[in-house]
Amino acid sequence: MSLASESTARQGFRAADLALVGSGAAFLVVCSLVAVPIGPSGAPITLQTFAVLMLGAVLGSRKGALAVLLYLAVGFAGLPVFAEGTGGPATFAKVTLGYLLAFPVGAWLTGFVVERLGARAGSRAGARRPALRRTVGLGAVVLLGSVLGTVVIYAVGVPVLAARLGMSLAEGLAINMAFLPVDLLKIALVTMVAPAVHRAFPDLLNRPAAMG
Amino acid sequence: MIELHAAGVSVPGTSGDTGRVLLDPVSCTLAERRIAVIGANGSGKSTLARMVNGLRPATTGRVVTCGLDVARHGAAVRSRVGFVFTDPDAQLVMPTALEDVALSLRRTVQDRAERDDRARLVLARIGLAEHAGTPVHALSGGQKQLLALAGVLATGPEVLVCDEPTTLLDLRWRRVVDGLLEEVDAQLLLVTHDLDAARRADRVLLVDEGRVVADGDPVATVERYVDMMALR
Amino acid sequence: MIELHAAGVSVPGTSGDTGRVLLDPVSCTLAERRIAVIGANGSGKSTLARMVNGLRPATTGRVVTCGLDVARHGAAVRSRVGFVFTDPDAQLVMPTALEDVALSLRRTVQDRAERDDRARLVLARIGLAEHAGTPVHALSGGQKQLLALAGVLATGPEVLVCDEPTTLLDLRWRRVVDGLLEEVDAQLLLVTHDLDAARRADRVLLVDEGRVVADGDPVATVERYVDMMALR
Amino acid sequence: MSPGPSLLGLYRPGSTVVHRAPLRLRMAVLGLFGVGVVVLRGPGPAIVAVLLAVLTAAVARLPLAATLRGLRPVLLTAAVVLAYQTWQRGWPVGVEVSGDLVALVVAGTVVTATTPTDVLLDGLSRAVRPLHRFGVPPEGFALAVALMLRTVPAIGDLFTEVRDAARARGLERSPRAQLVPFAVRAVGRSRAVGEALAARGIGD
Ligand SMILES: Nc1ncnc2c1ncn2[C@@H]1O[C@H](COP(=O)(O)OP(=O)(O)OP(=O)(O)O)[C@@H](O)[C@H]1O
Ligand SMILES: Nc1ncnc2c1ncn2[C@@H]1O[C@H](COP(=O)(O)OP(=O)(O)OP(=O)(O)O)[C@@H](O)[C@H]1O
Ligand SMILES: O=C(O)CCCC[C@@H]1SC[C@@H]2NC(=O)N[C@@H]21
Ligand SMILES: [Mg+2]
Ligand SMILES: [Mg+2]
Repeated sequence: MSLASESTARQGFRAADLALVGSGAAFLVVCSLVAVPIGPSGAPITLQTFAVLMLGAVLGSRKGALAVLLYLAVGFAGLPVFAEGTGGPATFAKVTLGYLLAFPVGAWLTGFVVERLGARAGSRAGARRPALRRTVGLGAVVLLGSVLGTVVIYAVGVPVLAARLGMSLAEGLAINMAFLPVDLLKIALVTMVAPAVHRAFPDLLNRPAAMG
Repeated sequence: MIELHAAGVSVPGTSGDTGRVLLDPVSCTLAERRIAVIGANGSGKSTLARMVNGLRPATTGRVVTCGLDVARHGAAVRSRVGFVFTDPDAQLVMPTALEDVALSLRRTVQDRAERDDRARLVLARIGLAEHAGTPVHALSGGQKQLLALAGVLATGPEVLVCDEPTTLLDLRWRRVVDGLLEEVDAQLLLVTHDLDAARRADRVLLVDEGRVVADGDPVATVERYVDMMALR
Repeated sequence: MIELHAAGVSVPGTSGDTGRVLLDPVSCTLAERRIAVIGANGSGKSTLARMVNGLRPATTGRVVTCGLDVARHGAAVRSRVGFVFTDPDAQLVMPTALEDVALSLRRTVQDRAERDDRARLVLARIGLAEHAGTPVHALSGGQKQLLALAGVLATGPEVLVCDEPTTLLDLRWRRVVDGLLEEVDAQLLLVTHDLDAARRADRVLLVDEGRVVADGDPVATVERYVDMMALR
Repeated sequence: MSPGPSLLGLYRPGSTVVHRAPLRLRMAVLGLFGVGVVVLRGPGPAIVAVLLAVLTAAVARLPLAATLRGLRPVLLTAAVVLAYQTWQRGWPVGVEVSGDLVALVVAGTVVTATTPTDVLLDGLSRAVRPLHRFGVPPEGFALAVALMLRTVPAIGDLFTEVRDAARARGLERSPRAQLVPFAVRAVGRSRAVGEALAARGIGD
């Protein structure tokens, strides 16, 4: 294929990336609307991490992180897209600031793991394997990626939470424990859904990097 | 003006299978004002239509639209070729009707206020003036398709490709959209299952199983299609 | 058998506005084998169809389908009523064609290998045998619609509600689907803009602005609809 | 799900001194205030900070009821933290921590409420323009924001549709039968949007 036609294709991808990133951010917004306050620590249970991990696992590291950054940008700019209808510069004062700032990193890491290990699980070793086995392989990779993504979100979120509440790290961790069951459930859902999406769109991650 | 020089599309085989030809190489020069493309489901009509503006790049041969090689000048071609999809929902990308039309005008009209005024005019022309500020999401299917068409026409395209633009609409909206397409001041390539609309074209291409199997006089080609389908 | 007892649907007003009636209460017993529902866009056809299996619960009155009160036994009703949506994308649940059909068979066929074989048969009957492993989104619009229908028929429903199931189909597949619907061993409630199909039904309901304005003889009711639309 | 007023932003129009101050100044003061609150320890500064923040809010004429409603979760948190810390570490710590929390949020709310969202977004748009060099298309940010706003209600619709379809097939409560098609369709829709953008010559 000629160079020229490749450049056409790449320009097509720019618009495609833009659409995926914009829609991804919208998905995260919708998932933020679902918030259940638990205890008054100021950090509710939300579907945000589900969205963040999904974006990484489905869109890959770069687009996944960009979608989350877009979400943060409109949130800090004043649209009430964060948990419990908050937004704007006031967000910098939220006790959950650490979680929020870690979201793009979590999406990136999840996507990175899926990209690096998923290609192998999904195609090379699995080329001759039945679809189901291939999915199981990719499922394991998505599981690993989303566990790591969650750990990163905790790693930043918990210390900031503790600091904001004037507590020790141990106390912060204790508060965070309340999220663990739900967050594990979210990881399980991502593990179930993301591989199916890749089966439906086998070229989602294999596409050459665009916009660059 | 659309020129196809042995242009075809195939998808490479993934692990295991050998790939597929979606559209056999076809050569022709489409210069008529209204051209219809008909054919069975899955025959390759949409593939052909998308090849014209490079949305689906030809994998063999060459496509020249408005005098430009699509493979080399994709962006320039797309700025001269309007494309209307079957489902208007995905095609409307801005939150409100006015913004969506204004987005199309961005290239040609620099000044923001003037752009909004022009967009308002366009909306008025298609009878959606009062919906300027309406969220796109709240419009009906027919209104969305009109708006999609308006957004495309606002750019003054030389060629307009429509992939079954009225399939999802009811009688009334179908008439409205058909009427608008009738008047349009651009070369029209219309993919359609509506055989009456096809008969009104100047030239009809019949696609079957990835091949252009007939090309020419509307009435005769449509008849051939009907006969062909009756035999299956 | 579908019984409507003064069943209607309205949406409550949000802060400010007063709400809307989407479907005025209607009473009738639909026992004919083939019933068509026609009417303009936004008239309330889909609302009526969805009420039958409780997807859109009646807000007044009662709906009894297959002898079961829909409000009380929604899940049981839905397992006996097949529903085909206009937009096949909405209804195709699994990533590939074969998996989607197999999902429908899960209730009736326990063994996995047998299920896959049966699903392959279903695909063959609608001409999609070679697309068993194709990602659903890569199928053409018409192919998707066929697949959606096949998935529903595979469950062996007692009542089949189809909300404009042939909009994306070409002549031949429209005939195939019409044939499938003709043969199907279930009561059929068909929402359609295809007036020929409506004329072939045993009974036609005409919906306009949220009201069932005519109900009875197919040819007469269709004619009334055509006259009504011509005046607008 | 409707786009609803909830996405209209938290801006409260007005023409007070605070509203008229340049955005940069407001942001700078907010930043300094934040640093001050964190650096100055003890209950005294915390109380002063709260008073300062509330005073600014009053000068900016923020509507009391609406503002309190928005602050309710934070105030609740502050109250619990006050109680917990007083019990664990004594009242000075309790007052300091909860006071800092409230002061920062109120100050932030003042800036949020006095700055129209589109001004902030325009500012951001300009700020990311130099990223052009790294392949982020000019105007890409503004477009992505618009696309996001357009997609929020569409996602709600998509979810309803998918849930209905799953229920119509008798899959009443299967998360798999609801989430998988939802995700697949969301990606499919994004692709269609991407194609439409390309066809309209946007992003080229
Ligand atoms: N990426 C792909 N991989 C494999 N097959 C594909 C791919 N994209 C399209 N096809 C197949 O190519 C054929 C032509 O598709 P196309 O969309 O052009 O049909 P169409 O004539 O527009 O049909 P319809 O009237 O149903 O819209 C179909 O059989 C479709 O399944
Ligand atoms: N949740 C809702 N709130 C308010 N209005 C609604 C809601 N759902 C549907 N409607 C309105 O109810 C009316 C009837 O809708 P319905 O989908 O039943 O029409 P239809 O006859 O099926 O139209 P079409 O031919 O376009 O499919 C429409 O005007 C629609 O806009
Ligand atoms: O204020 C925000 O918008 C962010 C809220 C963060 C909530 C965190 S994310 C990890 C953990 N899991 C949850 O369900 N909630 C918390
Ligand atoms: Mg097509
Ligand atoms: Mg309908």
